[in-house]
Order: sequence, then structure tokens, then C-alpha cells
Amino acid sequence: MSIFKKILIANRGEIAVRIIRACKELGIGTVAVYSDKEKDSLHLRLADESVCIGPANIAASYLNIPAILTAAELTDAEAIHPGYGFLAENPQFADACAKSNITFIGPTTENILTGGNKIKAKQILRKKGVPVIPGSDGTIDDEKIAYKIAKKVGLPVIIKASAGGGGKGMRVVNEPEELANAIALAHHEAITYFGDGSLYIEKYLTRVRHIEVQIAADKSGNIIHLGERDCSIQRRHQKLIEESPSPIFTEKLRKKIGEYAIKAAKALNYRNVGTIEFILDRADNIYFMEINTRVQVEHPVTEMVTGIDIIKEQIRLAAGYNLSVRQSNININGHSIECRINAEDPVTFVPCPGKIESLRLPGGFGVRIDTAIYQGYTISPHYDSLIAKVIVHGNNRLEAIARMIRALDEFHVEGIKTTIPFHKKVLTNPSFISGKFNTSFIEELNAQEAINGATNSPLS
Amino acid sequence: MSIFKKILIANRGEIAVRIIRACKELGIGTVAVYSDKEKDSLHLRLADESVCIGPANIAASYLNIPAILTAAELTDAEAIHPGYGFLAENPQFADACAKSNITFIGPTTENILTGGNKIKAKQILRKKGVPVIPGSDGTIDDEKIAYKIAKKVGLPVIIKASAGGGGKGMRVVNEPEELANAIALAHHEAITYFGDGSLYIEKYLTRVRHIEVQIAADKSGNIIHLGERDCSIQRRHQKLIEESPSPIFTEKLRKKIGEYAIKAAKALNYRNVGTIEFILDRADNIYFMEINTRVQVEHPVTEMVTGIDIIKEQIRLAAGYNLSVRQSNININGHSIECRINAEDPVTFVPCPGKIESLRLPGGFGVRIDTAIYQGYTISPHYDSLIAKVIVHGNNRLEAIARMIRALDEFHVEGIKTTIPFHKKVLTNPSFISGKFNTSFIEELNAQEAINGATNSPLS
Amino acid sequence: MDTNNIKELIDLIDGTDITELYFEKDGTKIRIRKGALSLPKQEVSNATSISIPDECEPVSPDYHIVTSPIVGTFYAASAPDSESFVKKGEQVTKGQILCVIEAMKLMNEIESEVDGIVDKILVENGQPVEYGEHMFHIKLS
Amino acid sequence: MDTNNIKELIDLIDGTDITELYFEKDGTKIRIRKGALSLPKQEVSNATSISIPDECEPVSPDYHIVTSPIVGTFYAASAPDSESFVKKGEQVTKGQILCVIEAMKLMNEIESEVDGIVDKILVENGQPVEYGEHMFHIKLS
Repeated sequence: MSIFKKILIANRGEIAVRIIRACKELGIGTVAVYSDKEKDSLHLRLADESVCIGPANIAASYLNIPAILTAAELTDAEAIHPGYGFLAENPQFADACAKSNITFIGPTTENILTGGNKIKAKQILRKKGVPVIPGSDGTIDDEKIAYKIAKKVGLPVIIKASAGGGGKGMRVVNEPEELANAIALAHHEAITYFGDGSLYIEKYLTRVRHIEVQIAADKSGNIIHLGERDCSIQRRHQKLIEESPSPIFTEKLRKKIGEYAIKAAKALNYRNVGTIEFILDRADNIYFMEINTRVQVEHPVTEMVTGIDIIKEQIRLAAGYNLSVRQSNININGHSIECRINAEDPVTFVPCPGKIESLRLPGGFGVRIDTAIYQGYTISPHYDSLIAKVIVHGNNRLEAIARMIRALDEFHVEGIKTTIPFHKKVLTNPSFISGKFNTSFIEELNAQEAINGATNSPLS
Repeated sequence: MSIFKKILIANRGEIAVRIIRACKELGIGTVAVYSDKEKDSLHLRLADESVCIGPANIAASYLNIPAILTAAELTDAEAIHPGYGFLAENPQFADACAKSNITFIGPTTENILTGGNKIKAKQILRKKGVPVIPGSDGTIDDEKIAYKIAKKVGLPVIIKASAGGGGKGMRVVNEPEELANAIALAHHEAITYFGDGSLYIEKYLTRVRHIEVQIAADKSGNIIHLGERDCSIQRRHQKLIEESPSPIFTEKLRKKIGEYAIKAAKALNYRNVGTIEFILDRADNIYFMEINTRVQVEHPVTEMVTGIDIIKEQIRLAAGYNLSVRQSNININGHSIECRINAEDPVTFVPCPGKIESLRLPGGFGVRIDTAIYQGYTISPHYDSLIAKVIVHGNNRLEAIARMIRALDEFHVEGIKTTIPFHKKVLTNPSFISGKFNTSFIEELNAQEAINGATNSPLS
Repeated sequence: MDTNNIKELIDLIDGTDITELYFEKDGTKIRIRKGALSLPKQEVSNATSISIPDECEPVSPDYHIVTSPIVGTFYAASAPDSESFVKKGEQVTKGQILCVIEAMKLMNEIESEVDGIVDKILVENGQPVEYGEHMFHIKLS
Repeated sequence: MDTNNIKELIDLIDGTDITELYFEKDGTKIRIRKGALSLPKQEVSNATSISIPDECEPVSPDYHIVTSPIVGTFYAASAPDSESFVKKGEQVTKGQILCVIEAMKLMNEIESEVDGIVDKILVENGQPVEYGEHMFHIKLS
């Protein structure tokens, strides 16, 4: 067994750069792939080799399985890292890699399939004693069952697509008479977006916290967790600010959620790194929500507090090594916060691609920048609007917040609009600073501003 | 007692930026000072206010005590941080601040005076049982005494100016007949450069390691040390690469040198932060060399392994707070390395100022950049050639080295020459990687390359 | 040639989207360029020529460039011991096979979209090709 | 070819969007370029003026600018109840005191280096001044 000689990175932007960095530090050769309008992208410049795999249209390039596998074969890459998004949670791709004798850097195809089937995942974990959100134990085959469940768990409920994600195929139901229509609509969306109309029903928990646990598992069955991330600052189910540890977590709660995460990983026979997402309600009840079978955008906050390089660990695990650390050696040091900086209008959140005319990134003690932008680079409208992740570490949460504010003050960018002013508004909000907030924070902040009058907003 | 409302930073470049960052995180207002050709300097842009204090000539601006104090008074700054260099170790300046009721952020005037008088510092510490380099116990008033000492400690010896620094007023003597002439020359240089002809003589220790210990002391007499830094990679007494911990240190040696450092600080009645410099010889003997009564260029490597923000601690101590940590709470986590990137030719080390046409700084996990440069900035020939400090942290020394190499690979700069290629050569050298090197490393590396032929050098 | 001739030339290209005209005859040389040129990351200089990106080599409109539609391995012939599909200087017709690109064990035949003469073959047998990589220049006939 | 021919050429391209014309004949070479040189980091624009740094305001050579030689506080008069050393429109002679700048409790008298008329006083009494800050414009006489 030895580490790979060369890895192809089937992604772009900051995550491709992140993976290339890990490979370089491990002495692994790197192959970047790109679409034909991306000759200036940073991931090409940093990789040892690069292959153009198709036109800007992502279906023909970053989702083009034959092109990516051919690029890997032509460059003698032994493994493919899919990053997040694109093919990261595509079981066909994981399978196709295996058939081409190329290691897919991620969990097993079985893990990906279970992660993608939210009903199945819930069923398995409920049986193993992991609490799940009250609701249907399987698909809702008829409307009457849906009524029964709604009555049992109490309204509001949410209808979800089993194969869903990204807010699609989801419908909240507040009144019994809305149920039939909601099911019909969700079914239609589920078929349209995912080609699978299976639905399930759950109690709709509001004003909760979104807590997730990073896990890692090796082929010998060792499983560890790296503590929790609090991702409750969301706008329309999109995470904006993440932190580790959660400001409201006690050691007791951390131990409990960690045990659930490990139980879940064990039940699913999980391999490689992944994330178990939970809901924490106002009474500190923990409910399993879903499992993400990939590395996540917000993985750096866990790296900052544990000192563990999750991407390096992921690559080593994929190469067949056992975990490099034991649970007992994992300590949470200080506090870390990540702000996702998007090329978007800070008020309307409308994407704002364009050329970066001038750029000065923040730096100094406790500041980490994960980005693929540079002065003179033109942000393409074809891809995600995430342009940089600003990650800070401090000895405690207040130091981390002060550091993030000073880092965002330093972040100078001309030529495009970014969400930096929005982040500053959140970071200086008393509820955020107190740590007492929930998934409705942004919504309520915006509602409050609407009441105060848009003209009073520092962002308008 | 409360923290300052506003601080004037009597410096420029990366250290001014470093101090402004600490102030911002502490909620302290900042005043930058600058010379009239520096309107584009980053420290002005990041500070809340700025005052032009004179022309580019440093004697008329950054060394202009009345101008700096007037700027502080006009802006209502309560304290002045001198950074390093310029007025940082000038007792007249510290005194003048006190007379103007402005807090000098640094040690007492008495500490600065003792630090500047190397003979006195040695005498004090020898009495307190801190080993010092064998040599004269005071100034050498006549040649005969010098002969006697040289005979006693053995050749080679070094003649040093008591008020000296930066390699000036120093003469190595290998043969007895060279002694008289060396004394005459050193005396002449000492008068020319420092206005004080006092000399002392020491055994000249070669192939040793330069080890220094960061200390911090509060007004209540509490003193802590933050472990050692190994600064043995030097070229003509200029540090190029520093690391913490030292690759050859055992826990026992760390405990011993820490005790010496604290004993020294106690003997000198030291306040605020400072550094005790030692020599470690091939038999692991430790000798006190000198004390630096300021923050040092290489302070970040200590911050990276201890998690303690030395500049914040320094400001708090100057404001009258006690130390925020105890010795028992200080742990050395992982390994940190700093490379000083200079705007110099990587082979000849000739300064190379000019406009930065294109710039991409390294980033990602474990990488910290302390710099005041940006794309489009023109490096002035009037100041130091240090343009950026690249600091990395890893779980162990090999990870830190791999991370530094990948960071330097990423560091893209056009328009000026930098010492980056030189650093890469050192970082990939087997002796450096093994950790077995001494202060002659760079000299011997260059000599070896001269033998191999300049044309074979990857840098020529 | 006098200024009248030049006026004629200018009238000729003015209003068209031609950006450069160069003319040389009997020791007389004329170059006319049109349009604002911005040069990235360069000081203002006397250079006013348009920088040509890698992907669009200076091929006159009389030529057709055949690019690779997929990532794969370029094969000039159907089998190792066979003759090449086309040779330099050879006349090809629309629909004629120019080469094969192997990807995922599949042989993708690449046909000519034009009638013309093979002017350049830019890829060697067995060499990997990227998406969009230039493979042939075909002089239109 | 003489200047008339050149004038003709200039008239010719003026009003068109031609940016360059190069002409060589019998050892005579002419190059005419037009308009906009693009400056780095800017969109192509019609602006061709040189950007003027803050410190050198456009003052004609007939004026002398008195700048502060030190950081300090500007005083227009020797004492709070005294008259100003100089007023706008007043004639001053070389060596005449214009103002006092206080720094470190020391009063530094600033003398005029020229003869002329005080055209502008840019600083108010009691206001802090930086090194190099413009204090007076004096119209040379």
C-alpha cells in the first residue's frame, strides 16, 4: 500500500485549489480538468497538468463522466477527487471509476446510494436507535396516510422528496386542507428535478439549530468524529456562516451527538469522510436529518479547531490507510468561523459575476483564505457564485468574531459586488454575538429591516 | 484601568499592518504615520487615521521623535507602538513618550538601556547564574587584557562593540598577531556607528545554533516564556528562516533554556515582551548572548505554536493588565516555520525594489501571510527589503516543511525579484530537512555551490 | 501609390469590421489598423498589435480548423499497421474520416465538415488530445 | 511627401474609427495613431490625461506653495487675541512671517521664501497640519 502518485481533481474553483494544495503537501502529482472558457482559472495554474474536458456547459464538462475518466486514463491518474457538487455524490460516477480501476476518493457506492435515499437512511438509523425527525417511516403512498401522520406529529409538517436536495421538492404544510395540494406539487417537482417522485413526510421543526458532525472511517472499521459544526446561519437553506464548536454546545451535548454520529456511520458501514446532519430543537433534542457523503464547503472550521487536515486524511483513507488519529487524541482548540463570500449583491443576493479589477485579501494571525480568485480574474457566470471562504481561528468565540470583522474590513475587492457587507451586518448583530440564534435568523433579520425601513439599512 | 482608545503606530510595512490588525481586534483606534512618498502604503489604508510626518529620509520621518509625538498629541493617541527597528529600542524615545504622557508600548527605559549595553547585560546575568559566553567581564581597556583573555578562552575570539548590532563593530580574530589590529578597527567602527568605542571580547563560537526565547512579563512581576525559536538559518547575521520549536530540542533542554530566560528577565526586572537570545554549542551548552527589548520579526512562529497573540498581549501589558496566561497553560502545538521574503536577487541578494505588476499570495490551511504589499504597489528603495513573511503551521516539522514548499510554489509575483527561489533551495536541502544544521549552513551551502560550479545551480 | 490610393483603401475598410490591412508593393508598404486596443498588465507601449489568444491561431478565412470534440487519444489510422486516413496535401471531401479519437475504449470517427486540402496535421498518432484541441488545418477548395 | 500630404492623411483618418496608419515610401515612413491608449486596470476610455497625484495640485508656475515643514498645529497669529500674520490679498516679502506651527510646545515661525501676494490660505487657525501639507498659495510678484 502506498499513497497515490497522481490524482485528477474533477472540480474547479476554491475546492479544486484546496485539493491541489493537499496533494502537493503529500507529494502527489495533480491533474486539473477545465472547460474551454477557463484558461485563466487558478486551479489550472496550480496543478501539475491540466486537460480541457469540454465546453462551459457543465453537463458537457464537469458532469461529463466519459471525458473525466478519459482524462484520468490519459494522464495516468490513479485516483479522482470529486470535491463537492458536480459528481461528488453520483453513484454512477463512483461505479464508473471502479470499473476503470481508478480510485474514487470518497465513500463506497453503497454509502452514496443510501445518502441519496433519505427515506432509506432514516429507516436504517431509526432501527439502530438514532433519533430521527418524527414522520412517515417510508414513502407516503397515499394521502390518507399523510393525514394520519400529520395528525400524529402535529402541524406544521414538511413534504420532502426522497431523492431531493437544495430546497427542491419540498413543501411546508401549515393547515390540514393544504396537504393534498402540497403532496401533488412536491410529487411533480420531485419527478421533474430528480426523476423520482417518492415523497416522505416529517414534522416541520422551526427556530431550530442546524448542527452537523464531521466523521471519518477507515477500512478496518475505525470511526472517529471531529466535533460539531453549527450551520444555523442560512438563507433559503443555503449556509452562509458556519462555526465550530457550536456556541451553545455543552460537553455533554457534544458527547451525545458524537455518539449518534458514530452510531450512524457504523449502521451505514460508512467509509472515508462524511457529515451527519442533525437538527437540535429548542429543548436540546437531537434528530438525524441526513448524511452528506462528501467533503463539505465548511470543512475548514473543523480543521482549524482540531488541527486535522480533512482532505489529506480523506486521500490517505482512499489509498487504504487506517485513520491517522484516535478519538481520544482529538481536541477542540479555540473557536473557528467561516464566512462564505459570494459574488452577489449584498441586499438582493442577485449573482454579480465580472472582472476583479482590484483585490487585496485579508491576512495575518488566525486568518485563512480558501479562494481561486485573483486580481484580473473574470468570474464566470457559468458557475457557483462562491468566490472565497474567509476562515478565522481565535482562542475563543469573541476573539474569532473580532478577527472575522477585521478580516472582512481588510477584504478589498473592486469590479464586482460581494456579500461582505451582509456578513459584517450579521457578525455585529447582538443575537449573533450572544450565540442565541436559530435557522430563522436571517429571515427575521431581513423582516426587521423591512419594518425599520430599507432606507435606514446600512446596506441599502 | 482600561485598554487604550487609540494607538499611534510609529512604523511602516508588514509590522505596522500586524499591529493595526491587533488593535482592530481589540477595538482600539489606530493612527498610521508615513513619509510623503508613501500615500499608497497599505498601513495608511488599514488605519483609521494617518499623519504624514516628514520626507522619505528616515531620519526626518520614522526617526523624527518630535514629529511622531506631535502626531500622537494631535490625534489624541494614548500610546505609541514602535514595532521593530526605527525607534523601538531607543531609550530617548521611550523617555520622551513618558514625558508627553503617552504610553510607550514596550519595556521600561531602564530595560532598553540594559539591552543596548551588551557588557552590562552580560555582567548582570553572569552574577545571577545565567551562563554567558566566556570572555571579558567588562570593557577591554587595554590590549594586554585582551591577550590574556584570548589565551584563556582559546582562539578564535570575537571583538564586539558594547553598543553594537547588525554586524557592525565586530571583528573575528583567528591568530594572536591579528588581535591588536582587530581591536583598533573595531574601536574605530564602534565610534563611527554608535558614538561609543567600548569593546568587549568573547570566545568565537562557530557551527552553533542561534536559539532565542520569547518572554512576557507584567507589572506584578509575573514572567512567562513561550518556548524557543531556532533562528540558525542566517546569512551574514541576517535571519532568513526561523522555526518553533527547534528541531533538535528535547523537553529537558527546553525546560533549561526557559528557566534561564525567566531568570534573565527577573534579573533585569523586565516588563512587557522581549526576547532572550542564546547560543547552543555542539555539546548542548547554552550561553546567553543578548536581550532584544522589542517584538521581533519572527514572533509569528511562536504565535502559531502557542496560540497566543503576542502583539495583543504586548498592548494589554502596556495598558497595565497582568499576563493573560500562566506558564502552566502554555503548550507547544505542532511546528511552525517562517520564511522572510525579500525583494532581492535570490543569488546575489542585491535589493530589487520596483512595481509589483502581478501578485498571488499563498493561502489555505496552515498558511499565514504577514505583508504590506499588493498588486500595483511600488516597493520603495528607501526602506528594508522585507516584503512578506510566509508563516506555516503543521502537526509536525515535516508537514510544516511540505506546506512551506507548496506555499512558496504558489507565491506568484511579477515585476520584482524575490528570495523565494533561495528559500526553496534551503527547504529542500537534506541537511535542513534532517534538522541538523548550524549558523554556518548558508555559508557552506554557497561554498558547496561555488565548488559544484555556478552553472549547475538551479538559481543561476 | 499616393494619398488618393490610401483614401480609397480607407474608404474600403471604413464601416467594415476589418481591423487591420497591410499592403506592400514596389517598396511601398501600407498598414492600416482600426479600433481601440487594450493590453492587459502592460505599460502603455508603442505596441498596438492585437494579442492573439492561444486557441485562435492566425488562420486565414480560407482555412478550416478541425478541433477535437472530446478528450481522448488521437489515431491517424484505423489500425497500427494501416495507412493514415489522410495525409498532408491530400484532398478531402465533406464526411470523409480524418482520424479516430479513442475515449472509454470507444473509437470515435472524426469526419471532415468541409471539402478541401489537408494543409497541416497538428497531432501525432497515439497522442492524447484535449477538448477543443486543434488537429487539422484544411485549406478550403 | 511633405507636410501637406501628411495633413491630407490626417484629415483622411479623422472622423473614421481608424486608430493607426503606417506608410513607407522611398525612405519616407509615416505612422499615424489615434486616440485612446488604454491604461492598465481601466476599461478602454477616451481619457488620455495623465492622472495627477494628490500632492501636486495644478498651480501655475506664477504661484508659490508654502507647505508645512513639520507636523504640528497651525497658528495664523502669535497669540489668540492678536491679528493674523498675513491676510488674503496681502503683499508679503521674502522672510516675512506667515504663520507659526507648534510642535512639542515649540513655536516654529514659518517665513515666506518669496515676494508676492497671499492668494489662498488653506489652513484654519488652530488646525493640525501634516508634513508637506499645503498652507498658502502666494502669487509671485
